[in-house]
Amino acid sequence: MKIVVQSEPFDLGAEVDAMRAGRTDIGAIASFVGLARDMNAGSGVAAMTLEHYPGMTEKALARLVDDANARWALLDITVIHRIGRLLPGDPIVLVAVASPHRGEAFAACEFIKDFLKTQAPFWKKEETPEGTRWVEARASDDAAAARWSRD
Amino acid sequence: MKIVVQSEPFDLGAEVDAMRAGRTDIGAIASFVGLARDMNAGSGVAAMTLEHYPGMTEKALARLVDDANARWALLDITVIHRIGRLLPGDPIVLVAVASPHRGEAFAACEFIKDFLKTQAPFWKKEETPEGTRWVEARASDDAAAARWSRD
Amino acid sequence: MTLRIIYFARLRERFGMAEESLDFAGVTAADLVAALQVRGGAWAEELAAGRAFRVAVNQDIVALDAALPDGAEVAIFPPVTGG
Amino acid sequence: MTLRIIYFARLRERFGMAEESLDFAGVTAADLVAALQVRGGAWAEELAAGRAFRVAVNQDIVALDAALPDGAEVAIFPPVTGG
Repeated sequence: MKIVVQSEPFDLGAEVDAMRAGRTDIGAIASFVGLARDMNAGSGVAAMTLEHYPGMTEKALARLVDDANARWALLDITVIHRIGRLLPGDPIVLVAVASPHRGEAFAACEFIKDFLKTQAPFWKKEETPEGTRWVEARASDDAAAARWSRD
Repeated sequence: MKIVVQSEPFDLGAEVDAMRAGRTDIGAIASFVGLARDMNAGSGVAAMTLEHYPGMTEKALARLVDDANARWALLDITVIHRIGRLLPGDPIVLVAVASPHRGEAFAACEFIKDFLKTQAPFWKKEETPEGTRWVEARASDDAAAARWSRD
Repeated sequence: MTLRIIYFARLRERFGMAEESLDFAGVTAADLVAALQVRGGAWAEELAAGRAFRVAVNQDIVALDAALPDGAEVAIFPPVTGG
Repeated sequence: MTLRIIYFARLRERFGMAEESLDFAGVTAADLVAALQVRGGAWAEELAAGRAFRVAVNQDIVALDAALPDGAEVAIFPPVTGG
């Protein structure tokens, strides 16, 4: 398991290669890269700055990874989230999950991504032609996370 | 869109970097790598050989990609499937989907992966201590594909 | 009509051939399967009712009641197992 | 009791401070929020009933009826928007 918050870019290929190095028990690695877009809520975005809550961020991500491990038979998980100022096209977040089977890898990757959006203390501020603005949380993100609840 | 059947290894990082090069409209890239395992159906697997139906394979994959594009707002798709003899730990298949939004990228990636398992004419033959054997199709693969049907 | 018939994977191995050219007097894919079953042995076994195999005509999977056009490339193979 | 209170993102900017140390006579997170609202201005606005904000105690998000332990690190912030 690897959980990192960093300002530097990450390398998807290197991270996935590290997960599978020397192993022959992995059947599937599902991964997700979120990128900064040039457009949000109808405005051009020239840049964004990601703020976080040091300490709690790592704790929240570790809990998410634990939850995923408790729900599915997984072999490895990597989560990397960037902070600081990012330009459109820059990668923001990487989630990669290795499992013996593809179904579990996919489900766990999407689970982590969905809860990261609603549980991990990161906030985005965008620079637009109308000035800077804090991104508002979206109800659709809560809905995406809620579909994982077990009744 | 990129669809390739090849015996050579592929490079996940390079493929995903190529998808996002010079673009600022991608919000998410979901990807999937399927790997050869050392174990299947209770037996050790020393190696596997992938056979395919040249011509129909490319056609079936192109149709899958078209279907995904028709269902979701996607920006790019890459599908690479290897053929020939592979060892445990070797990557077999890569599916990567770029979209403005994460939900679409994930859904389309999983859709392509599920139908590839049931629609694309590839067959695996495994080398085990008990001899070589053709892998049998699994009902769970049909079930995974069937969940995408629109009633 | 004349058909080009190709076999893959386990069927290719069991039939001992990768492809053949066949003069065919029937109409549908089911007629072709019946004509091949008559050969007996592996043909009768692998193409028996209830066995899982697929038929593609000109590289599209078809149902057994599909009509075969003259000159068609007909492929017969086990359920696929790639990915 | 004494609390260390930290603010993030829009709340940090609107309150004009990243953190403060506070002597607090109440019991729950709701009591703390009420005590901050009394300051008026941005405090009253941002922490009004119906506004979306989160409270974390010692780095775990809690409900407003959670009791605050002495010496706690209490964070107040907008709904998160990372990922």
